[in-house]
Amino acid sequence: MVTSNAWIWVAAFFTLGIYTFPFGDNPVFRFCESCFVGTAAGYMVTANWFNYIKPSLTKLTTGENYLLIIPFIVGLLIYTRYIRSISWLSRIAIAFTLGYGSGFILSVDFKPLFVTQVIATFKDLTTGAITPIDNVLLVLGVCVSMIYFFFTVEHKGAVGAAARAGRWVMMLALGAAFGSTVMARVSLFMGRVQFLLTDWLFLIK
Amino acid sequence: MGLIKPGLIATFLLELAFGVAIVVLISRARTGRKVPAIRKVAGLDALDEAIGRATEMGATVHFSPGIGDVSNAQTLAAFAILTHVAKMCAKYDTRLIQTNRNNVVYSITEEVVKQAYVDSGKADAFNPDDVRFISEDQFGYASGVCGIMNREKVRANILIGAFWAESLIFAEVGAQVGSIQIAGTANTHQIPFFIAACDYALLGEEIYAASAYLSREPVLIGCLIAQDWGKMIGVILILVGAISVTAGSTWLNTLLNK
Amino acid sequence: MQNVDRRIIYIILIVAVVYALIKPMGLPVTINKTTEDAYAAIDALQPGDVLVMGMDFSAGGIPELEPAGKAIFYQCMKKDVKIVMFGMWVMAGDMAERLLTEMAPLFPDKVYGTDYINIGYKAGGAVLLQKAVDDVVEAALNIDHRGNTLPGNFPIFDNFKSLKDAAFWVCLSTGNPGVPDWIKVVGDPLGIPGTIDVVSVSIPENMPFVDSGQIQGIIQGIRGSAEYELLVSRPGRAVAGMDAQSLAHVVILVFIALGNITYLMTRKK
Amino acid sequence: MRKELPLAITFVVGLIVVLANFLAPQTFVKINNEVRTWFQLVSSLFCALGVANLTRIHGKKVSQQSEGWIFSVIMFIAMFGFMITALSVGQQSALYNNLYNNTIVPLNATMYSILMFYIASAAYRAFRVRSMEATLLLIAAAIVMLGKAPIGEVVLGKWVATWTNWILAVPNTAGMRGIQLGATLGGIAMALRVLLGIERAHFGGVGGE
Repeated sequence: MVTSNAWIWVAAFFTLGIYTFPFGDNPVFRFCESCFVGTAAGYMVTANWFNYIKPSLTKLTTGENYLLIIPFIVGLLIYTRYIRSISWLSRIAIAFTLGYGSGFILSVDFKPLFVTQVIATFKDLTTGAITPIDNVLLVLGVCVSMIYFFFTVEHKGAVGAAARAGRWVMMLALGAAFGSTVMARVSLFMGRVQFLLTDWLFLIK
Repeated sequence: MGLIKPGLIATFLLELAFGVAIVVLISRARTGRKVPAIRKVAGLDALDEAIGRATEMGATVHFSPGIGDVSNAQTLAAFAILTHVAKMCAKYDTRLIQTNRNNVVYSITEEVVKQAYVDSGKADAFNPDDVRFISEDQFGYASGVCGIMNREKVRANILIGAFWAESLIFAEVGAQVGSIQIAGTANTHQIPFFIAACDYALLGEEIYAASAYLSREPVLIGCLIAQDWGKMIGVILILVGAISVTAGSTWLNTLLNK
Repeated sequence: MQNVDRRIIYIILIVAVVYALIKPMGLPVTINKTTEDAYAAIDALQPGDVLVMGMDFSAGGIPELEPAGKAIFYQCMKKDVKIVMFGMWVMAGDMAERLLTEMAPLFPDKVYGTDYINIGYKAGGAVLLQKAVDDVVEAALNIDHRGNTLPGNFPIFDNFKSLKDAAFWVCLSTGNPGVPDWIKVVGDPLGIPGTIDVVSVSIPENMPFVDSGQIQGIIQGIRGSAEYELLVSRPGRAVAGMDAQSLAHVVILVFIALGNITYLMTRKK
Repeated sequence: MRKELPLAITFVVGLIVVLANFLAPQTFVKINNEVRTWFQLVSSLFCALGVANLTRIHGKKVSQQSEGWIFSVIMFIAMFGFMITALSVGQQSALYNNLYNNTIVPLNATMYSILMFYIASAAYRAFRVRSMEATLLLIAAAIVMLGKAPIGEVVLGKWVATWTNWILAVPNTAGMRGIQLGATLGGIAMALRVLLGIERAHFGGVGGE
């Protein structure tokens, strides 16, 4: 029993085609790779068109917001990069997005990602979540990890010892990250196998 | 202080102080006044070694700046390292393939590599077809790079910048084709894979230090010193805050939340 | 054994996963406190409250995130909590539509635009969130994923003008933009509680936010999804996959152990 | 003009955002709201750059019939095929949904899922008790793997889950927070450099002057 839905066969072909790659490069993979690059580029355009550009264009042409003409011009300037004589104009589009992007980072990153994280490390050193020394370990762990990243101080003596301890703490953290990622990657594969077995081959329900 | 939103006053002042420190330190570094030396990051020598080996084998060097855009600090650090790599490749007449995921980044790397060849007196050796845009889609890019590593005899694989899940795909495929690999990213969740699968891994901020070290650019050096100061203040705040809380006082929490 | 051909590892892994999916063993799944916290926070919502679901993932995140997304949808509909879905990722609208296609028919009395709505993807990353904090309909450019004009005649917008009117937020995330943006723009400044459902790879980096209380628990990847399915008493694809997970983990651990044993033995020689 | 205008635009736009977010008086909030809408539109207008670049690169390959040009032709068929179909039938049609769900979804998800193979072979190759650091990496990874998969608790008992939670809550939180605090400063420093025009690498050419 297999599905008679041609679309599912297409999806199954692409799935199996990509899976040939870990066993060696081959023309089937290369075919899938080309289809992937092509459809992804096409999707980028259509998704933006339907969800953003078209509705904005409507607002502009119906006169709801005439000011939108400015971002339309600025955004389209990016394409001047293909015309050598005026390619510098594309910098205006980049400058605008970068200005907004960097202003945004300066406005919203510092409090939650630095100040709040520092405050969250103000722990009562006499207790802990699981063992009684957890808070001491956490506070010292954060400090030594940061000390490892001192680049203008030589890693000698006390700083050197702290930096080495920092590397150990980070290795534990990175090991934990590796270990918990295994589950993520197996899930991805399972998702595809579940598709093949359920939707294509009807082997499981 | 009615001028600043309540709850953001301490944040604003700390950030402002950090900003002023950056500007002052950069201008000091620019005018050639004495600034602290930057310690060398392990793995930088390996860059020369890897390119050297690819040269001996008559093979190709691959460089990826990750998949971040130009507003990502890591991408800009990658540009500085790419300059160094491209100059080395130009010097030894080694083929360099540079791949990109972001369109704006692509237009810049093209200029960076070209300029490096010009600066090395090898303008003729620059091949524009070897600086490549692959795909805007994360995994579309990954599949394209996998293909290149298999088909173009890549034996030195340099991955520095902002990487996400594609990190391990590149690093593992690189290892399978027998490349020497040097990789670095500040994206914490991807560092373990570079450590596991590459010969040398730069941890987190080490990529900024590496770019400052290699380029000797006053802007990068001044910034790095300011960041060091910021971290020192962070460590001091944490220690003072933790001791206060243990003693039963939350004055620093209140102050920083003002 | 120091250098087994990698393709042998691949084949054994494939066999293990496929076998466990076809013939599950039914190993028990215990429920983590962080998942319970997330469940309890959503369970405390009142009928009529609005929960905002950030669909910030792409197709690759489906196996890990979708089961929990479905379970949360199920929990909310049972409790008469309304759901507004949108996202900063290009695939957001399509991901939400996938979820609705399967879940909506289970609740024939719940109506699109009254009890739930799919606003879809809008560009701008974190900026989109900031706009939605001021005015959701404007941030949506007056159009939903299905092409309807907003607010139109949809009653869901009667008491939900901006993200400030949300009672809770959930970010389903595979990466960036994602969790930090929700915390920076919605959670912290507005003081609206929220939780996150993240792919396993993002768990460690998000633990500091759980520790600091910036999020209410965390649904940890597919394991968290499986636990959430059990909490709403509706085991689905995530629970079904846990055995395959177990076998795959064992295979990898066995290879790591073999590698180390042979390494130590050759070193002794 | 070619240099100053972009730098001035970056500075003014960035400053508006910063002032709107930090200042208590609401003067800049309204301007910021408008600029925000523009930002979204400008960035979504960049979407066709991919198509333009691919057309340029692969067009050259096809016209020169260089190695693998036939795959470039396939790329073109896929790209324009998807675009034309989607734009003509709209996002709500069954055809669009089928096309999307059975091409992009499986390709994206499958390429992503290849990582299961790579994470296994990387773990096998790299996790050896070579040094103190490598051993710590291995121990943390092994415990977390056992703690995550249900079989760990079944075979080894409750302690695996407890220690997994401990590793995630204590050393992991410490290490990740340490890296993150530094990285945030790096990001802020970068943003400031861009805003003030000290950093110009994004306009081509590395570094400052």
